[in-house]
Amino acid sequence: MNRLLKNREFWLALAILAVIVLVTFRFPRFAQASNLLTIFNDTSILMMLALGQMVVILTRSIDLSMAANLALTGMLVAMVNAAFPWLPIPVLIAGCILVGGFLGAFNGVLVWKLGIPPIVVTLGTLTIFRGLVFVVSGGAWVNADQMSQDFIQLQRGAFLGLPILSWFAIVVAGLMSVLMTRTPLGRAFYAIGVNPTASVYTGIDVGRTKFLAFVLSGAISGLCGYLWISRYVIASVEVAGGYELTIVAACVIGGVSIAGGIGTVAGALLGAIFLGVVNNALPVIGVSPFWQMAISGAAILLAVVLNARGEKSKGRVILRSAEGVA
Amino acid sequence: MTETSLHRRLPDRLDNPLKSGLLSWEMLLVLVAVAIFVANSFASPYFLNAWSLSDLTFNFTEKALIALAMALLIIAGEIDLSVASIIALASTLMGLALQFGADTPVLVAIGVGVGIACGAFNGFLVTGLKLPSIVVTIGTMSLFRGIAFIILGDQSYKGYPASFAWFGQGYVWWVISFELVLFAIFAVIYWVLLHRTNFGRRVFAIGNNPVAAQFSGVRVDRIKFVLFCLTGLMSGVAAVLLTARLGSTRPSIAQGFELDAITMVVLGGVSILGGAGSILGVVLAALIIGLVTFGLGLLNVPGIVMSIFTGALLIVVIALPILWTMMRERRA
Amino acid sequence: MIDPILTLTGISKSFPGVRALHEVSLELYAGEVTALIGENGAGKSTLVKTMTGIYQPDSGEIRMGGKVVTLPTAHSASDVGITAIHQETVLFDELSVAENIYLGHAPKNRFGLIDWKTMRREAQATLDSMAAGIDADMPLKELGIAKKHLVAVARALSVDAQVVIMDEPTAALSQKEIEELYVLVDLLKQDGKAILFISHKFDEIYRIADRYTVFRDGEMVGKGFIKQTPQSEIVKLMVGRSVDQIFPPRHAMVGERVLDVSGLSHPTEFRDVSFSVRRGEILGFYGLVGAGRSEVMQAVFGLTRPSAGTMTLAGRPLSPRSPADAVEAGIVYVPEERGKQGVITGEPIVVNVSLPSLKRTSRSGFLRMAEEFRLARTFTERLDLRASSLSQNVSTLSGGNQQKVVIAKWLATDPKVIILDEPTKGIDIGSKAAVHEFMAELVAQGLSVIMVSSELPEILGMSDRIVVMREGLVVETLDNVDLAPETLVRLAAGIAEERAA
Amino acid sequence: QTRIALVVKSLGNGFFDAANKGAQEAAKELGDVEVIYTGPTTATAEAQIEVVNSLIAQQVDAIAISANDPDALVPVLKRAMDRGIKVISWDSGVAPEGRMLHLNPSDVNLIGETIVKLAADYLPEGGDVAILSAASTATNQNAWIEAAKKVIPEKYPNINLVATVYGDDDSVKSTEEARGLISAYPDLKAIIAPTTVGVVAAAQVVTDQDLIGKINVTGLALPSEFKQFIDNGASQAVALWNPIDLGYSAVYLANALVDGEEAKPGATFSIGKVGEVTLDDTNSAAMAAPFQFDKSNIEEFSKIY
Ligand SMILES: Nc1ncnc2c1ncn2[C@@H]1O[C@H](COP(=O)(O)OP(=O)(O)OP(=O)(O)O)[C@@H](O)[C@H]1O
Ligand SMILES: Nc1ncnc2c1ncn2[C@@H]1O[C@H](COP(=O)(O)OP(=O)(O)OP(=O)(O)O)[C@@H](O)[C@H]1O
Ligand SMILES: [Mg+2]
Ligand SMILES: [Mg+2]
Repeated sequence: MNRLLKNREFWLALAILAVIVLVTFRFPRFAQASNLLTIFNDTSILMMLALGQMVVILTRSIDLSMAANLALTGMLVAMVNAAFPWLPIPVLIAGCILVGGFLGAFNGVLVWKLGIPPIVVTLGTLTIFRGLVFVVSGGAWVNADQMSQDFIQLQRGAFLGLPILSWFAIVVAGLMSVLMTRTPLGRAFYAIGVNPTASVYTGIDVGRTKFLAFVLSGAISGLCGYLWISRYVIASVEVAGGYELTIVAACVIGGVSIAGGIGTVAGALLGAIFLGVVNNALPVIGVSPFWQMAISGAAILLAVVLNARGEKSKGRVILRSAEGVA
Repeated sequence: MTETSLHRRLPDRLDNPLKSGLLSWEMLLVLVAVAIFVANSFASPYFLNAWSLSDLTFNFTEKALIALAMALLIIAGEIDLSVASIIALASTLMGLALQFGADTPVLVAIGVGVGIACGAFNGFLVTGLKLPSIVVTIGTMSLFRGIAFIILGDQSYKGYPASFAWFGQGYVWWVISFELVLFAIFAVIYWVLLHRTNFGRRVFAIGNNPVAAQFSGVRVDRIKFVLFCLTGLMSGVAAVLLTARLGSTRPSIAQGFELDAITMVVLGGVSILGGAGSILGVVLAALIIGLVTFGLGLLNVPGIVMSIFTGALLIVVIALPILWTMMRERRA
Repeated sequence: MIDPILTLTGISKSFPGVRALHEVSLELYAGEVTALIGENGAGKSTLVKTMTGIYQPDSGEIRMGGKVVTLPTAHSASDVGITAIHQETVLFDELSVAENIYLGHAPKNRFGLIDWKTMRREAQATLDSMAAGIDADMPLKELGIAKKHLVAVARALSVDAQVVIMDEPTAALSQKEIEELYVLVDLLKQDGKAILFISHKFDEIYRIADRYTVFRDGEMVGKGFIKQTPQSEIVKLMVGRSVDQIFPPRHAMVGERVLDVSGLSHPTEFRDVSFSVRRGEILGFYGLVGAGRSEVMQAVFGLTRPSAGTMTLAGRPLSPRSPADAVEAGIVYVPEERGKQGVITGEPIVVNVSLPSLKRTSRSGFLRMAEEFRLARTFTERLDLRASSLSQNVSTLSGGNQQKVVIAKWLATDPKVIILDEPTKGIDIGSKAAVHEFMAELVAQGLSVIMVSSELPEILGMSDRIVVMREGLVVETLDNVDLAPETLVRLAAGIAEERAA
Repeated sequence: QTRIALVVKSLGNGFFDAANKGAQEAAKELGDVEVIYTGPTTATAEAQIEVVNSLIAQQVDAIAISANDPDALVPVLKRAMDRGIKVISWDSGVAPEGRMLHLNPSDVNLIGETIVKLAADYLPEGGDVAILSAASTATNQNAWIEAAKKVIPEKYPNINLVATVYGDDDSVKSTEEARGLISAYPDLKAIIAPTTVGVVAAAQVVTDQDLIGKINVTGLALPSEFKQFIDNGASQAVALWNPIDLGYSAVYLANALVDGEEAKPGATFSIGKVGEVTLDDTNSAAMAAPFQFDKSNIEEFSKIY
């Protein structure tokens, strides 16, 4: 019980529940399973992106280029689909993951081999990737009528009552949680965030692990590139503009510490869902859409303050009587 | 110590400051700027024209004003992503005051005052509650602009008095705009502040090693707080200029300015890890970005293509010295 | 004679500006404990790191069971069967105890995934076998320093290794825990493991070691069987000169009380700490590493806010809210971690020295470089700083010279009380003497000095009075007249108390 | 040679690409006219100002702009006029002091009425409708919505306008807003989206949520982008003017000003194949009524624009 109360994810889940209950008072239809599933589906892409970002942040880095990576792979896959509509979608998805992973590897190499701070690297590649969207497309949009039906419909199909898009999120979340809790690589992401020096002593290659984190976030961005384009059925330079900070915000709300080493798959998912619920709940209870931005800003600040309270290191423990209660 | 010990005299410095100045980062930026200037003159017949050059400055002065204060903040090891949102809020509140009949001095006071208040809010969250600045300002970035949206919704404020519009559109002399003059003045002020005062010295110390700075009796939190206020102040000034230049206020004003300002700072040679950088570098970087954008604009190349160039410049410029030392070490 | 399991030959390792190891050799034998002995900075830990894949030697050869091995990473070392308890705690606060023990070599299930259940069970078994009294499920950050050290020991034991290296494993342990560690070492010996044991405590070495190897200034200067060698001989090998360190004579007149501290407490670090310092006095603070001396000093310096207690400086109440307040009041602190807390690396000497005195060197807030250079020169030359110019970057100075920069910085502020935390840690013998001489000069000028030190000779040689701390509490305050070193050691380690109980 | 800059809200938008087609056609007809097709990549006023600044420096002869903000561009366009550049706005206008004349794609009131009519025609019993607009700052959309609100009580009293939301001409935001409308107003019968980006997003949402037949999406849409939603029944009918003609006319008008014709209330300009327009007392002119697309003709027009 005590453990539970200390658990960030628990409190976040409670906060989300509170929002849902409050909204349901005003508007009973909100809590209907179908509506909640819709919110889940709407938030799927953000959830996956937040998971990718979480891994990077865990390693004391940040990836500001995720949205631009998404836009670039999205534009590429849309153009490929428009040009070769007969290419099977699984091939396209694999291509997206590869291209996204490659773009992430570019970030990762600069961080690993040259030791450039991740924020500078990804600030640079953010503008480069976005510029490339314009260059490869010549500035033209790819519209719904240019995309094949398979391309658009895949994520809209249902399986066991859930849209395929939701399944993508569920599978990615499942794989990520296995990766993060059950594999040496996943634990290495945590270890280098908690204590990079000690990680060297346990045989972890810090640079290489960071590199892999960027590859992972890139690959997820690439996958989301396809999902985003086929969801909103338009590929343009502006796709997901400014979304990089929303992704970081989801992580922050989900209790991922920007200083590295702290954060869980469940937390990142809940952070994304929180943003999804807030964005979805406001129009429903008749709050003017103009309030959305301020409310999510306040939510971020609140989350940061609360998480910091939980994280505050109490220093070293020297007095024996103080041991264990810190 | 004892009378017997013979002291060697320690010289102030060994190398000639002039020589190291010539090999500096700023010198490199000057060369880049000159090269772009020359290239532009050849590429477009319209470039070498007093009015063209004057118009050019409007494209970057507001961002560069923010970059000046942001440079100090980043040197001290913090960052502020909310600057563009501060502009939106300050502009909105100026517009609101205008509806109640405020005149130009009041409008300016409100713009600048709101800027400082927003900066102080950021500063309090970072230094008072010990929160990381990057996440704090991601939050206030939504909050400040969000408040502007709540106030203004889908409306806009316009009808600013002509005396106010002068700040963003007026010329002090011939082609020299007020914005440019103001930027020059602030650049000098910030140069003095950073490179010639105790305050600036402490900012560098904090950025280099915040722990050791605190252990040396530097009031780290107080200085960081002041830096956030200064960044807010400059955002407020930028809000006045931009509002005056646009002659109207929308909550979506100045979207994306924060990353442009940070890019200028980093390109100007300020270390994102803190502790190093110069105002001259930031001014030159602003100029370079302005020149490149405008030069490509004259050729009707879309601005986004130029962003590839800036992004690459950002990485290359930081990677080069690292590669250089790596190669030297390998040879050794 | 049996062959050694592990042989090192001709190992050299240099860091920029420091030759840490030069052509050293070492042999470890199965079922035997070899003690590695040497002064601070002799290169012991560096050798450990080259044996565990953390540093790559510049030259030399490592043989394991006769075969030459290369150890590019920490993994490869544990793969060939070498494991170590490192001197610094290299653990992960945010992770659980079990994971700290198994990170990097966690048990896996048949799908190749980490098997948490087995991991927890085995971690708990290891901890219980050491009678550590630690729950493997706890987050590490909730443990105190002694227990953390036990986790580090458990981590080393969790690797199935032929060679176990222990780099000052007892430094932070209480006597009871130390006894348990001895039992463990015996068990390992019986298992046929080769053990390398590094310690500065001779009683310990004579108790458990079979062989010894002595390092001095990065070179192997002697080895043999411990039972056949008297302590004095080993010490002579260690320091390369006669044992008695020369401390400067003291001419200071001890005067009135300058700083009074009473009942100072902190929720987790220390409780009810009281002491006072007089004019012209050196007050020594002795204790084992982790006794909380630094924390007390940092509270006096305004870095942390105590939860209770009062302080008075020269009769006036003192409650600094920040180091800046303390400096203004006349208390300065030379921290233990020079690189992190003392000097601002990346800035030149002059900037470091003038930083707390900017108010005096500037005119209405504007810098005057000439004044800064004058100030810096005055004080650095007094300390006989070795540097090429005042614009030299402090990061390029040696440890001892960095220490001088820190002290110069503070002397320039004209303080009343100067606190020195481990002032000679990691400093070569020559500089050490200089620092000691300088301390004597400071008190002669009427300053009060508080010196935190873990080195017995230093404490005994320099202090007028000595405060002994253990586990966040003051155990005793003694006048330094005819004190036996054993008394201090017992007090610090809590042996006397346990006997009485 | 006369150089006329056709400045659009953002590059890449199919509507503006079509307008450019018309503009180039006009340039060819007029001879000795060069059309510079340009615009920012983000649809913001600040970015558009930078574009206008560089056009001023290039000393183009005329600027024809579809503005992202009616007020924010005024100062810079004034400066352009001070430097002797002829400035007209088209599609999305700027305030009168920032341009010499404005070319409305159609009469504002007519558009307002048309978008309501498109919904009402398929709602004989009446019901709840909502509007999904572009950015809250978009001049033309705001004017149309005003006009629509005026016409509802007069001519369509049983239509109940429940909400107006803004999708910022961003497909994500538009999608989210459309979803919000659907869940907030369970009895919603129609979504009116007077923007080519919003209408596609809304139709996609209706398709995705299996609401075809329950909610009718209508508004202003580019036939080529929208054809599939007429085909699948998410929409019964949409309307739009001809963007090609719009670009064509803008170039003709700009050229006329460069040739010395004066823009004043009552002045008449002839625009090649399109015919002629007359300025009203705010110096605005309107082109033809919006053209309606439904199952019967969408196939044919989707091949043109
Ligand atoms: N990473 C490093 N970079 C530079 N110098 C180093 C580094 N590590 C150790 N040294 C230097 O190498 C020398 C040997 O240090 P080492 O830590 O091996 O000593 P030690 O014998 O373990 O001392 P102690 O008893 O204090 O633990 C010292 O002079 C130290 O300053
Ligand atoms: N709980 C802990 N976890 C990890 N490391 C610790 C802990 N407590 C102490 N240490 C380490 O032990 C060393 C000494 O601790 P501390 O400064 O508290 O003790 P002290 O009594 O002041 O000893 P000294 O100043 O002689 O080293 C420090 O380097 C610190 O990093
Ligand atoms: Mg050591
Ligand atoms: Mg200490």
